[in-house]
Amino acid sequence: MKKFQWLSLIAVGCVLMLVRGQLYAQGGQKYKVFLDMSYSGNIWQAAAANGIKALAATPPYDKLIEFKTIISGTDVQKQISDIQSMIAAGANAIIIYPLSPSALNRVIQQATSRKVLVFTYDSTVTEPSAYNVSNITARYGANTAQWMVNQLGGKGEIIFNHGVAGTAVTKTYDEQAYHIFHKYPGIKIVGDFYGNWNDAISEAEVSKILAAHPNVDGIWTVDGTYGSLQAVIKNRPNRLVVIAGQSNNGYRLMMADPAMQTKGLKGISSSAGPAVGGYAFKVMMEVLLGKKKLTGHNIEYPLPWVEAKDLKVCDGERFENGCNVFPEGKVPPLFLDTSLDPNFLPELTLDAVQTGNPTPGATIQPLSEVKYADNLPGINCQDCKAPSDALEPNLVTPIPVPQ
Amino acid sequence: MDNTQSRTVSFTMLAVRPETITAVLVLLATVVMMLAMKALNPTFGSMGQIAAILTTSIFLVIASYGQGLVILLGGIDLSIGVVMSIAGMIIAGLTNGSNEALVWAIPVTLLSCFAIGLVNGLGVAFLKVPPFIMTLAVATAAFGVALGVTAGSSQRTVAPALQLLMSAQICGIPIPVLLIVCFFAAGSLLQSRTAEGRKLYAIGSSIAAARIVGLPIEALTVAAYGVSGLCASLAGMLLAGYSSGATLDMGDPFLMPSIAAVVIGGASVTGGKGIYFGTFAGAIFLSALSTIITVLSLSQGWRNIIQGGIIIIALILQTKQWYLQKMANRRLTGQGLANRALSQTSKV
Amino acid sequence: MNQTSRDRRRPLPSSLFAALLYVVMFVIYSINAPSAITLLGITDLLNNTIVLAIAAAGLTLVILAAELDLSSVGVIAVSNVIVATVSTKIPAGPFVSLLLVCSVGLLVGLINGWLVAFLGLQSLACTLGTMIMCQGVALVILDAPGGEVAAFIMNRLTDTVFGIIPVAGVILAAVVSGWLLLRRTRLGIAIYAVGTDAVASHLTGINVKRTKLGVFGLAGIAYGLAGYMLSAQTGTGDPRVSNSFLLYVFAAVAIGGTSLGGGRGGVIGGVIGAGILTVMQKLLFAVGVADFYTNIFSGLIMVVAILFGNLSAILTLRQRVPLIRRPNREYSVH
Amino acid sequence: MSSLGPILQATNVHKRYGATVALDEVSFSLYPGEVCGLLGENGAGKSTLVKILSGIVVPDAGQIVIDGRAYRPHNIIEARARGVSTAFQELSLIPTLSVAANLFLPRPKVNVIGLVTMRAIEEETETMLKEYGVSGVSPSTLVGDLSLGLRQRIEIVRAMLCRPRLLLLDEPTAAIADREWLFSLIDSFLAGGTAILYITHRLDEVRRLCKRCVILRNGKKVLDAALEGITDDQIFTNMAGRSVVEAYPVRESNIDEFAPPVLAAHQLSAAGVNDITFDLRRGEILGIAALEGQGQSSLFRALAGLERLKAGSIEVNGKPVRLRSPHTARDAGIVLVPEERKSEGIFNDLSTAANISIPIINQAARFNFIQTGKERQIVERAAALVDLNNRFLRPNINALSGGNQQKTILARSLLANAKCLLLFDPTRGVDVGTKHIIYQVIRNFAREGGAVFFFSTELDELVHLCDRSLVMYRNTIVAEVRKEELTPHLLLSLAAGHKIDADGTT
Repeated sequence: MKKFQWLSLIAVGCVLMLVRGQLYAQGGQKYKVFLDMSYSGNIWQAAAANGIKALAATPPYDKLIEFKTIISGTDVQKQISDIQSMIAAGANAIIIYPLSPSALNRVIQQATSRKVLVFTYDSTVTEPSAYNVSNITARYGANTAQWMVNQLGGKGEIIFNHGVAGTAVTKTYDEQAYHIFHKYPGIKIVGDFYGNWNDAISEAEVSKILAAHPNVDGIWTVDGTYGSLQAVIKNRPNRLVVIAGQSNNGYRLMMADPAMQTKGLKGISSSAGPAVGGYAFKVMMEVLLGKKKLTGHNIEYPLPWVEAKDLKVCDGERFENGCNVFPEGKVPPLFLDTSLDPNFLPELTLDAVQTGNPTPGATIQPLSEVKYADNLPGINCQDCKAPSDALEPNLVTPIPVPQ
Repeated sequence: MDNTQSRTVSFTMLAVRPETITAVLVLLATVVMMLAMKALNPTFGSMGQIAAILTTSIFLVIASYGQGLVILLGGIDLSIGVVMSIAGMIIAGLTNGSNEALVWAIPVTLLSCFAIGLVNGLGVAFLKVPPFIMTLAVATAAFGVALGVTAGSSQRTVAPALQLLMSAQICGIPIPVLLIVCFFAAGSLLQSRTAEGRKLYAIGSSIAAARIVGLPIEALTVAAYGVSGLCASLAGMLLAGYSSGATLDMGDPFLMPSIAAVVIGGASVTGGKGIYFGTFAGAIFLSALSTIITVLSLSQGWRNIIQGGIIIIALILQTKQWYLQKMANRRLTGQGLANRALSQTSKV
Repeated sequence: MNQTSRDRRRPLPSSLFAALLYVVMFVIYSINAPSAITLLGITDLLNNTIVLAIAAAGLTLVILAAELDLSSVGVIAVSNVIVATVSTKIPAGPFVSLLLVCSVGLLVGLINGWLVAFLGLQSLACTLGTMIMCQGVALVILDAPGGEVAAFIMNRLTDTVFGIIPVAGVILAAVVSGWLLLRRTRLGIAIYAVGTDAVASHLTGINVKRTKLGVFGLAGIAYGLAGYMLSAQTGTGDPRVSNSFLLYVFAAVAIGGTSLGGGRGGVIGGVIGAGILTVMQKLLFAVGVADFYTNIFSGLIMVVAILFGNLSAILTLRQRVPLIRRPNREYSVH
Repeated sequence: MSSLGPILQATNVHKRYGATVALDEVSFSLYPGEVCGLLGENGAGKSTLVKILSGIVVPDAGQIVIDGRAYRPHNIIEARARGVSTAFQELSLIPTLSVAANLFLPRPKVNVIGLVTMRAIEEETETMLKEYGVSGVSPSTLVGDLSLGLRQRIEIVRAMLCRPRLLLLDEPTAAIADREWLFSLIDSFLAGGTAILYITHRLDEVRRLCKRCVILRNGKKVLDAALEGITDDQIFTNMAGRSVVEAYPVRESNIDEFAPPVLAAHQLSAAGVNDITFDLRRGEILGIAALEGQGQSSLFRALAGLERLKAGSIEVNGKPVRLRSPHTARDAGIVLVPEERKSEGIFNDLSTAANISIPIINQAARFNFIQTGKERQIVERAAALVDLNNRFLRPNINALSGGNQQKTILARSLLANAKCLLLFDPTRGVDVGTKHIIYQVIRNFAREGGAVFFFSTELDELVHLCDRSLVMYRNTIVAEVRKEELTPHLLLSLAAGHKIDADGTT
């Protein structure tokens, strides 16, 4: 008895799938564009993907392309398999958040050799036939570390919040930051942990370290900045820290808060912004539509760099006339303000990056010239040389080592 | 009539349940570990740090209770991580920064996660899908749904009261610590002192016998998974309050530890054994361990190696303790030696 | 252990039902994606399947002996980084690194086996420990994705022989036939015996401890191989193999009809299970399921697959002698 | 036979577990071609001795000599190499392996490349089974699909296969009803000069087979003598350390003829049984006689609500009931004492007390919280009914002997205010003392108006305890024998399927 129910259930399922399949097959003569995102479910990935989705649905793109999102999770193999499927499905362009700088090279070659346009955002691949759009080359590690050193006057105890162990990004930034910090004998790294770009973990770990090292003066983070700062505020409300990190709205508000500043909070809001996804997508579309010719395959998305003095609260749905942080309660504290980018992505509003819906009335604006990025061997190219000063800051001027 | 009457029988070891011994040993191990750390690094182990360890252990302490109940039935719940995340998303989404909303938001969150648990339970109890697959599948699907609804990250703020709850103190004691104490008391009472708890042990011990005795196997199975869902959602809400924001991946780091805590606490994955005190000890042990790992300034690789090593050592100590306990049981009576000798040879 | 018998009242091998399901899924897939039945399509599919399949094959052995093993992910990570660091540096790299990963896998397996069989630890917990340690080792060897895998491994193993048979297919065939042999050896029979009833096995004179040790060892080797094949796929080293992979290895075994309580099932089932999970991705993509719907359907398909496998049991339980059911296994994680 | 040297000579064999002395300086010898009975209550050390001889347990002290050479095996293989093989009480067969595979474990024949050739060993099995008179078993069936009795036969055959010098049979007839099969095998074996150590609880078997018997008590050898010249009473006294007469309790049946039957089945059919009709009245003890695998266990499971009915109906107190689950059966007052004590009877991880109180635990709880005191009262009252010493209530049940475990299960059944007990071979593998108690429990239960449905592999029990006995053959009831006509011989011949003229059968 039961078995028949099951069989019928399965049968029904199959039929449904077949039907769906047919529908899909009659896609029409648009460009097939795929977004292959990595493990969804964290704020950064969600915001980036939403930005891309919104742009894909914004005129004129909505008429030009047939857009599909695939979630490959954390499993490189699945990503490879998915990209193969996309090629098989006749993709014209694929925009990827790559899970590994080199594991995808083979399948990307398969794609590009079939004239499929392949772009990556934020993370990069070493495959030269793909285009990397990222600010991994913008020396986040060196610049923020140097900035902190300057704020600390070259001495103090700091906590070092790594990203995710075993990723290229973390390795690159760590190298740079360590390079700077070690220049200054006054700087002591009293605790370091892998916060996995996660605010909950960061908060937990920081409060544990604080308990052992009550006099910490600074925290260096890549992400999980808000959590790290929360830990300090909870454990040491009256003595805050110099901190470098992400662009969470709550974090920016605290940076701007005079009361906090008087308690010693000095913050820099930088790191990789989800807007890089949307930017990469627009570049890809312009190339796809023949509006742009690219001479290099590594494009740099400018590193966000916002200090307390630059902060200006917005009253609207978007970042206009220089405002760059939303008032409290409008967005959750963990919201990443760098999901929006008034210069490159005027099409996007708050709603767009939160829901992935296009902004009513908006149309795609053309991009200015792209900035090509440095080479970083093993990150965005294989047999290449990094610039000699790859570990040095290029946004802040170092203070002399105190005697 | 019993030929063993003549024998001297020692009850001393039986006064305490063997699981209790395990739990105590695990707690001891935790203390030893901390002291050793303190010896290496004097700044370690301040009151504040211990408070911090306890505070951050609350999520595991609560989540692993449900896991413990399920494992008691010889099952396993792989949906805990996802459910925690979902709970966080829901509570954030519903309260959206207002404390008033908590009044109804909390029940709603608990209910919806309870529902996920029920689905697990129904699949296991009635469709006879192995718990491993059922819970994995439900987790995958539920994650998908949540993703669809929330687009990955909650766009709302968690109610301030919830955040306060996780940060405030009452006369110097962090509220989470108090919560842990209450939860522990309630949890162990429910598991070890109630009739239904007793039935769970019976079912976990032998389903065949339980069926013949006429215990409500299916109902209790479903209930156990439901409770597991409840615990996960509670932990998830607290986690959201703690990190003042919710993401769909914030629960993942707690899945494996929740299982490890139960097993380190002396439960058997085949069911029928284990008390919450053990699981509790296991949870504390693990979060203390993670702190120690943090304090050691090492590359993540070495941290993992040490962490894994310590877990294994803890387990070895535990089995040694089981061995002691076996001897005690033997001392009780010479009877059943045969199956004992056998079970030993086969177990080891 | 159907192969020891040609008896009619025996439940059909549930791997058979899994195979049936696989065929159904593949047909739907190929209807929607014509490229599926091209050589390239098949090669790709097999290449995607093989890592999971080999890992599942290893795990199946352990589960047949009524134990659990989480270390697969760790071993795969270690052997992946080993291949990525060694295979190009030394003469005959591909072969040396193959030996290396197999022996590393064997070593880890033996450690697991020793902990479980001789120290009596619960396999679930202590293999969790070894898994974490292995992941650590992988990170120590390679602290970020990188290194390179010998071109020979990358190209040969993912290619076809004589341009007709995918190498991955050949390797899978090798694994399966290896199992068909093992199944007929004394060890093979002992595995089933131990998995079914360790006490009775001991009474019959089977060396339970050594059997378990052997099982974990073999499983370790399989994981090592899986890591080797993964390197062939990715052509690089990556110390992070996600835990989601681990759960899928278990799912593959269960979907293949191997009872997680031990004693029933077989490696072939595990391989098919892996196939189902892999073709599932392709299928969902091909029929246009995208975005978060993929997760929802994956969950659904997993359950359906299990129920489908259960058919064999349901169909045959009726006429089986009721006393022989082993009910206390019904809910066990094993 | 003493003219020949002994095959086995054990001197001062000593084994202790923790503080418990399992075997205390036991010495004895076995001679070629003799069957020596090994008697003793559970826990007397019989099993330990068997395990030492078969190489599972290594003794702490003492030496054993076989054929003049020291004998100290560390596993079954070594033991077998010295010509010692064992048929274990807790059968050592693997349910998921075929009969053939089981017969040749642990080292089935392999071909040149180390592969086990199934077909070959199955053919060999075929002939073996014929040779040993085991019929109706295909070599390729899974042992799990066989009835308990058949499994026990396979176990015995396997022990005999390797033509041992010394054969250990531990409770070989526990599940076998027609014992002549075994006895004839043994006789044929003795011709070959093998020595057999025969462990049993059944005195008649000892009398039938053995010239000599060794009796253990509390790990000590208390008697080692030729059987003629020893009275049963002496034997029991030696076993129990006190005088027990294995007298069945005399009882005048007090069947309530007027009340509607407590349990009645009409043309009941389910998996493994068909067309069963009977009724069972208050105060009645209704026996079931059957050889193994005649459907009796299916019948019991059906009555206990464990099997779905295909046809027919069940009435309780005259009202038709649908027994969907054991739960509903219990509510109707029907309680099963199951066949497989280990897997279906006891809760391994629970204390004895918890094992007893589990079905009615809610009565001992207020607001669902168990009140220890109340539970203890209930449990101790029940324990008293089956004369289970309170000492055993606290420890884990698997520390108890089979006998005490069986008492526990009975106590549990009585607690669940049963109107009708389904007893499936309750005295299997249970020592004399316990048997005696179980008989009393049954009698008392019936006297107080309960009804008992009682299957036993020991026909004597049926003859002495029952008011009537049904006989099952080929999954259905073939005869009903009234108390006056009950004799073991009649029951056996009916159970074996012989049509009996007029007398007794209806």
